[in-house]
Amino acid sequence: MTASTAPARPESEAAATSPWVERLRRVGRALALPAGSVVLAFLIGAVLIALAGGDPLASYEALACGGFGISCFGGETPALQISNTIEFITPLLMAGLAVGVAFRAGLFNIGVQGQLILGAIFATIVGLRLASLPGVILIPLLMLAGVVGGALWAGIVGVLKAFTGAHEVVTTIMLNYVAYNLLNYLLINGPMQAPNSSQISLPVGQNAQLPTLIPQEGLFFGQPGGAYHASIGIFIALAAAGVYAFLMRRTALGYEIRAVGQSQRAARYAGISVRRTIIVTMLISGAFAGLTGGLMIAGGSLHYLYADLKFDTTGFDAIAVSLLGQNVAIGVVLSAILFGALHAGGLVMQSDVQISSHIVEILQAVILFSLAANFLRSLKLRLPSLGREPAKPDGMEAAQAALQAEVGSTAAAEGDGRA
Amino acid sequence: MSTEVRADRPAAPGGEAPYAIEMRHIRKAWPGVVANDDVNLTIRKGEIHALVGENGAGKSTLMNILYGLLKPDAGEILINGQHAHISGPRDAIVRGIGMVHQHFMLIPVFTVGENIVLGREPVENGDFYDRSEVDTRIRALSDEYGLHINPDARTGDLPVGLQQRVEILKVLYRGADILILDEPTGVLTPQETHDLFAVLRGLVRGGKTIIFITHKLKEVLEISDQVTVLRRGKVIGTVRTKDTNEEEIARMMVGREVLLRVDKAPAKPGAAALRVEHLTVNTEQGLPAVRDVSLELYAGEILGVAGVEGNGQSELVAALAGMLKPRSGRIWIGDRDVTEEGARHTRHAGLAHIPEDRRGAGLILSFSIAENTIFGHQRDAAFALRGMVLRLHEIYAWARRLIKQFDVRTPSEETPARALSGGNQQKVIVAREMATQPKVLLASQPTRGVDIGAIEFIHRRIVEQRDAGAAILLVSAELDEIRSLSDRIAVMYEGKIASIEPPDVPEERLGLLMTGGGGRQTHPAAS
Amino acid sequence: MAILSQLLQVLVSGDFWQLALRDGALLALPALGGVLSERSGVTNIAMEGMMLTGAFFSVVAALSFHNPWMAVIVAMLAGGAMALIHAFISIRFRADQIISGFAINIAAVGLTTFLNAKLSNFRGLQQVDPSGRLPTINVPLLDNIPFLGQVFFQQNIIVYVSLALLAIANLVLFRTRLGLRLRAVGEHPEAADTAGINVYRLRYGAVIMSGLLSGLAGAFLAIGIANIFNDNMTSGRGYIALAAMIFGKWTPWGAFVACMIFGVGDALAASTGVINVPQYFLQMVPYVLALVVLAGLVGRSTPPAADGIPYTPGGE
Amino acid sequence: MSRTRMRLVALATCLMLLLPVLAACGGTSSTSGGSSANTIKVGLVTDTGGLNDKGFNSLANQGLQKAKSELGIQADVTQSTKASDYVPNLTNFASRGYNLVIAVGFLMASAVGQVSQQYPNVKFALIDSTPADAKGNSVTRSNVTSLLFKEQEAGALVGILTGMLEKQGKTPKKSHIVGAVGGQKIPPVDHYIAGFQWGVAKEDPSAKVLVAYSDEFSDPTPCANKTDTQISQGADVVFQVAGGCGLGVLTEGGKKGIYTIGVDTDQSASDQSVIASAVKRVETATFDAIKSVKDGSFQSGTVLFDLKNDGVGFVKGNLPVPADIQTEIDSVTNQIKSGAVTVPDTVKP
Repeated sequence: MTASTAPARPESEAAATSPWVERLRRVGRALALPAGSVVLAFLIGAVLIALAGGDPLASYEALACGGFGISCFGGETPALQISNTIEFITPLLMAGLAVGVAFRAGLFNIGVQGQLILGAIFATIVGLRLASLPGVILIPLLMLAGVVGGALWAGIVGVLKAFTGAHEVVTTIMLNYVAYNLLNYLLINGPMQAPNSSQISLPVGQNAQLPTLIPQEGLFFGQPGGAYHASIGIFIALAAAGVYAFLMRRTALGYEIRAVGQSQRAARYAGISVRRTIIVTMLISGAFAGLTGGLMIAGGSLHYLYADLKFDTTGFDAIAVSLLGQNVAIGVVLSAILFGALHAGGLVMQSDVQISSHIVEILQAVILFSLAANFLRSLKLRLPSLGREPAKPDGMEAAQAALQAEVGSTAAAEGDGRA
Repeated sequence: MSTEVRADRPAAPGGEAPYAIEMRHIRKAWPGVVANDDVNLTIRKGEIHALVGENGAGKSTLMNILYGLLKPDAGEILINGQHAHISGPRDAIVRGIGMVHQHFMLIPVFTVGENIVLGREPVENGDFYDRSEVDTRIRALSDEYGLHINPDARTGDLPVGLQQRVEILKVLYRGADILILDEPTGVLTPQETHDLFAVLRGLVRGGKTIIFITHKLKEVLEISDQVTVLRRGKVIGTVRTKDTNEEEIARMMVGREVLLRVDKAPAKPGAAALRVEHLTVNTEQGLPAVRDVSLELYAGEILGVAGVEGNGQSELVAALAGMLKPRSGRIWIGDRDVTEEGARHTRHAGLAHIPEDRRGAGLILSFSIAENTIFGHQRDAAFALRGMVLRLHEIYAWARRLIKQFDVRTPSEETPARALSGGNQQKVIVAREMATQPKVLLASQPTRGVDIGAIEFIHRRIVEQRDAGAAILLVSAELDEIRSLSDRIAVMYEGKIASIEPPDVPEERLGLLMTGGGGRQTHPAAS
Repeated sequence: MAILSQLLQVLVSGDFWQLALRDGALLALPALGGVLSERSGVTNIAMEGMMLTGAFFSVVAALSFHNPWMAVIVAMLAGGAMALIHAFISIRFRADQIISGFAINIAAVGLTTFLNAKLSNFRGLQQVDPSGRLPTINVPLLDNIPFLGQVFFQQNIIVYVSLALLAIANLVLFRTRLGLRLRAVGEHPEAADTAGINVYRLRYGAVIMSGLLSGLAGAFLAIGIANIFNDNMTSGRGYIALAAMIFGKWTPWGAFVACMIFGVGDALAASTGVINVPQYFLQMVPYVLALVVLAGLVGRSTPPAADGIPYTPGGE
Repeated sequence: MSRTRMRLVALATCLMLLLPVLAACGGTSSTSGGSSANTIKVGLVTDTGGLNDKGFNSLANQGLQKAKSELGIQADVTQSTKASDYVPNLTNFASRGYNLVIAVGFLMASAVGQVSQQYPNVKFALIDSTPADAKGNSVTRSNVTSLLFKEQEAGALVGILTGMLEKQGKTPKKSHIVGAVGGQKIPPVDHYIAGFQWGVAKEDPSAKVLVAYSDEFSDPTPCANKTDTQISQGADVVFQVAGGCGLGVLTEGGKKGIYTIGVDTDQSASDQSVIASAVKRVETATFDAIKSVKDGSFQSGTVLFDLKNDGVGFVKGNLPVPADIQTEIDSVTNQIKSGAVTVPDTVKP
């Protein structure tokens, strides 16, 4: 409507800038808000800690120590803290990508936890059954099994969505509960329960475990090598992020996924099969989730399947990771690092300064609020360049785009900035 | 009942104030754009005042300010000579202002009655919606103004003309004295337009004041008493309709001489490029839309499809483009039967398609222009290795070429399509669809909502394509566009082709054909 | 066959349906909250967090006031406060409502766990004594009807409240002026705005209602059923309610039907000792059933047209 | 405009990177470790139940806090929020030279097995289990003490009470049907239930014991629901063995007018229906373990807590125990203490 009064952006601005500057600026624009949100959240968190009777500076020192291995004054070994953080980042990153790929197609996958469990089950089965195979064969097989398990579980969602229109939020939540019960069945007096135990399976053998970054024998940074659990799983996850970026930016499939996420009608116009794309997207999302499960079994510190996996929050934290990272590979990597570090740091914070690690959850929430609400926009009056870019995940613009089409606004970008 | 509605409005100051509305020094700016720049507008009581200007001239912004939807940065508004602070539509309604929006403010899933009374609902027993009272009131209102409608019909099921009637009733129901109509005729047939004008004249006789926003100059001359022209957010001037003519208003709007006719040589039709036999298509909801249509489209000609919106044109185009599966019948492009091929392969067979819904289908607004220039071709070998990995270098080069050739005004090929004006967005689509040198081009509402400069440009390109040997199917709600571009005109009515006419067919005959051959178009809900 | 007769035996027992109805009614409250919020155009996935907050504060209040009604009010206010944050961020700041809702859920876990430890010195809040518990009401005479009496007339007071609220909400939503306006705001906020309806006020109201209802559900869970607060005790019920809302196509009764499927599921899970099926397969039944029903019978659920889209006056 | 934005981005990025570094710079003067070198440092790692679990995590913490005030040790706690936190949390304390690291819960068996091997100089106490090796088999480590409880003995005593009441027709419904609701199916839970079954059967062989597991320790509703079902099957005494979840058993039982039995600690204040509690003195065990480190008497291997050393026991609730029943309980207690009878620790189907 009114926005149709806004003509195209003046060309002078464009003519002067080279594509590199433009690209850099875009990266900067994308990063400025999340970074600002984090800073803001820490300020609010400091107030909370002070109110709870803690010392914010000491708390944040402990948090930074646990998270990044810096400012460690409690006798912690920085390298060990970094190793722990890497261990936490790995599944968060992997699962964050799973959520992200679905968001890109306009699908809200709340079912990563269930898909991850299926992946872990499949991976454990392969790890135990084929234990005699050498690592170079077994580990890829185990990961593949995880991928298959996760993709299978998410594929059900995709097929139901594509052919019956069943809403993915409902189906993923339902399948989560089915997965929890399947896990219980297998591990509690079930076929996968370890003979002399309960609630857990046998661990997968050495051959099925991912090589760790630091050798398991000997002393490193004053600590036994076995204490460092960070494995090459982080490289698998980072490689997955690379694949994700490549898929989204450089492939026709990624192009089609993004198109479907923005407008199904437009996708049909372009000859894209919406059904097929939804199914394929869910398969990819589930594959990432299943790989997360595989990484949790082959990497990490526990190499067995455990029933408490149903209370594990990785699949849900991943939603926050993906949202914070705005479903872009680099964003998901950065926010997984942040969330992994916050989690690891929270544990140290509690042990060092006795500030409940649950303050970390409040910090995470404030970061998300601040990002979503774009509080920094209020600074816009003073700093006109800040906060113009809508801080909105790619996949969720579809509805807005549709609305804008309806009301005939042509200058939505300006509109968002104005709003 | 209308007395009750009027009761809570401040009493009009009597006859001494000659102006219904005075807007003084209105300014409204967005970052980087001044939509209204020191605008003064004066509307006399009881007149029909036309507000004209190109898309983006600031007409809608001005009227949204008057209606309280937008806050001006500066300026003041007087209504009936009194200063009015309008901070929302509620204030505007209380002061007797009503607005019929270009994009209807109707809720498709609500009944006609619910839409009309929304915001002023009669209630019983506390807060319960009183349906029988609603029916009574609407009947009374319909009788008073001769606007008949069934209050219990589902609004989304009505044809556009009737939806507009609902909008007008909505405004009248609120007891408006000053009616703003934003581009009301864009979606109407000549007959419906004619009827609308009769209604408007009746309203003015009954003491109402009307502001009429349009870009159709003929209508301005036909209906208005005064004309105010806006250009780039500024008032260019206000003239009495009697003292002006089409050319002058056009010049004021655009700021230069405008060619109102399209120059083209006579068509040299070749072989049939598109053949359709006994095509029957349902809407996505499964309702019959196209019924047993057969036609041949020849290389080197433009076949215009005229018709009231909702008579199957959209579905015909969608079926031809492979977006909708026909229920029966066959479609050939050249010798190739593409009936079952789907959009992707139909495109490969040589078909290009400028869709009617630019933002909803033709573009992905968040995608860059470069990405949009391969939309639909994303798996073509030229842009994707083995149809999988995008060749970004080629895509960017391609985009830069199209931007240059089609004069798309954009900072760079990486700019998101969202940031472009409507005209430039449309140019991106036109560029993409024409650049493949299609055998068949479906152009659906190719100039809707774009400025005059872009319209001229797009018309010229369509004729160029024809002269280069493409077969063009042009669907448009603008009869002028159809008549000036087409070599033949097909009229669609209720899913069938009622007739195929020469381009110089009288407008009256077209109108007649569009409404079923003679009688007024009637809809069950209208009785 | 033995299994079938065991199942039959369970299905004809009043206890089973009493339990199913209780848990169904519990879920119906946040689901109804979600319906109201989304009908007004604000996506709400925060019922889990609002419910958890309500549960926590109901116990805190019940322990200090020894009065369930005070506790219910406090719980509703707490849920409402969380909802207000969601509303403020979604409406005033036009935030992405999924992010905001998700943040509410995370914040609720952190906040309640943190405060629980703080207030109880790491022992967990105490149990609520009977003076602070929500009573079960046996409706005189009617509770003696065989079977039906037990199912419908020997329930916690909140069950009756929940069913009444469902009926009222249905009436308000589809029969009253307020409901018409609420739906208008969720379908086409501009149309509502241009008709002089205050879009923001209705949206705030609806979102806050979802908080009040979820808070009430939290109170029901904490001081009506469990009589205690445990960390994270809602254990995903808010998400189940979300699923029920979508399943029920954003209508109160539709959502209730879905809630009853899950209520029956809870009752089935409780009957694991009676029916000779591996416990965990029995517990899968409601979820598989919901999947099948959703895919086979319900099909596509289309949200209100403007659900999740922040409204800016003037069409931007 | 663009330049302003660039500068801002740069500024924000620098701030982000600098914050921790600044924090580090600000505090380099402080020395690592505690000020007094000879203070005993004890770290406690909870399982995912957390400190508010009203069960063994909470009890262990109480023992730790008692040790802090009475023995003057440094006491630090970390809560695990996921199972994957166990090893990092244990390592965190072990790597910093804590004298004793306490792990709470059966599910941490393999985590303790792993970390204790890497840190042979750090002492570990594992509650409810023995450490497990990489293959999941139970192992002994020279630096680990396993604090195990003979829950079945406490379960047996509440079982005796229940059986006697049933036999004498003093239960609310005189139904000869009783129930037990477990949390997860893990050994410590099953020990209680096995003892309970044994006790009931000993006194009232005709009585039936219904057993159900909720698979939940925090949400009380499933436990309340299971109780409901058991009541509808005729149970008039229900034994909760499900921690925080099981509190739902007690209130549900109270609501339905049956008797209930508490677990781990005296839960008679939780509800009027609680007629007794089978207790397991995790706080004492924790305290003792800390004390043994403090006074140098720490011994690896397994420490068993049973009736004899008052590590488990029977606590009366809100029902006055008739003299004859009390006599029977006392006599069975003595028999168990003397080893004359052995209570089974596996649940009969």
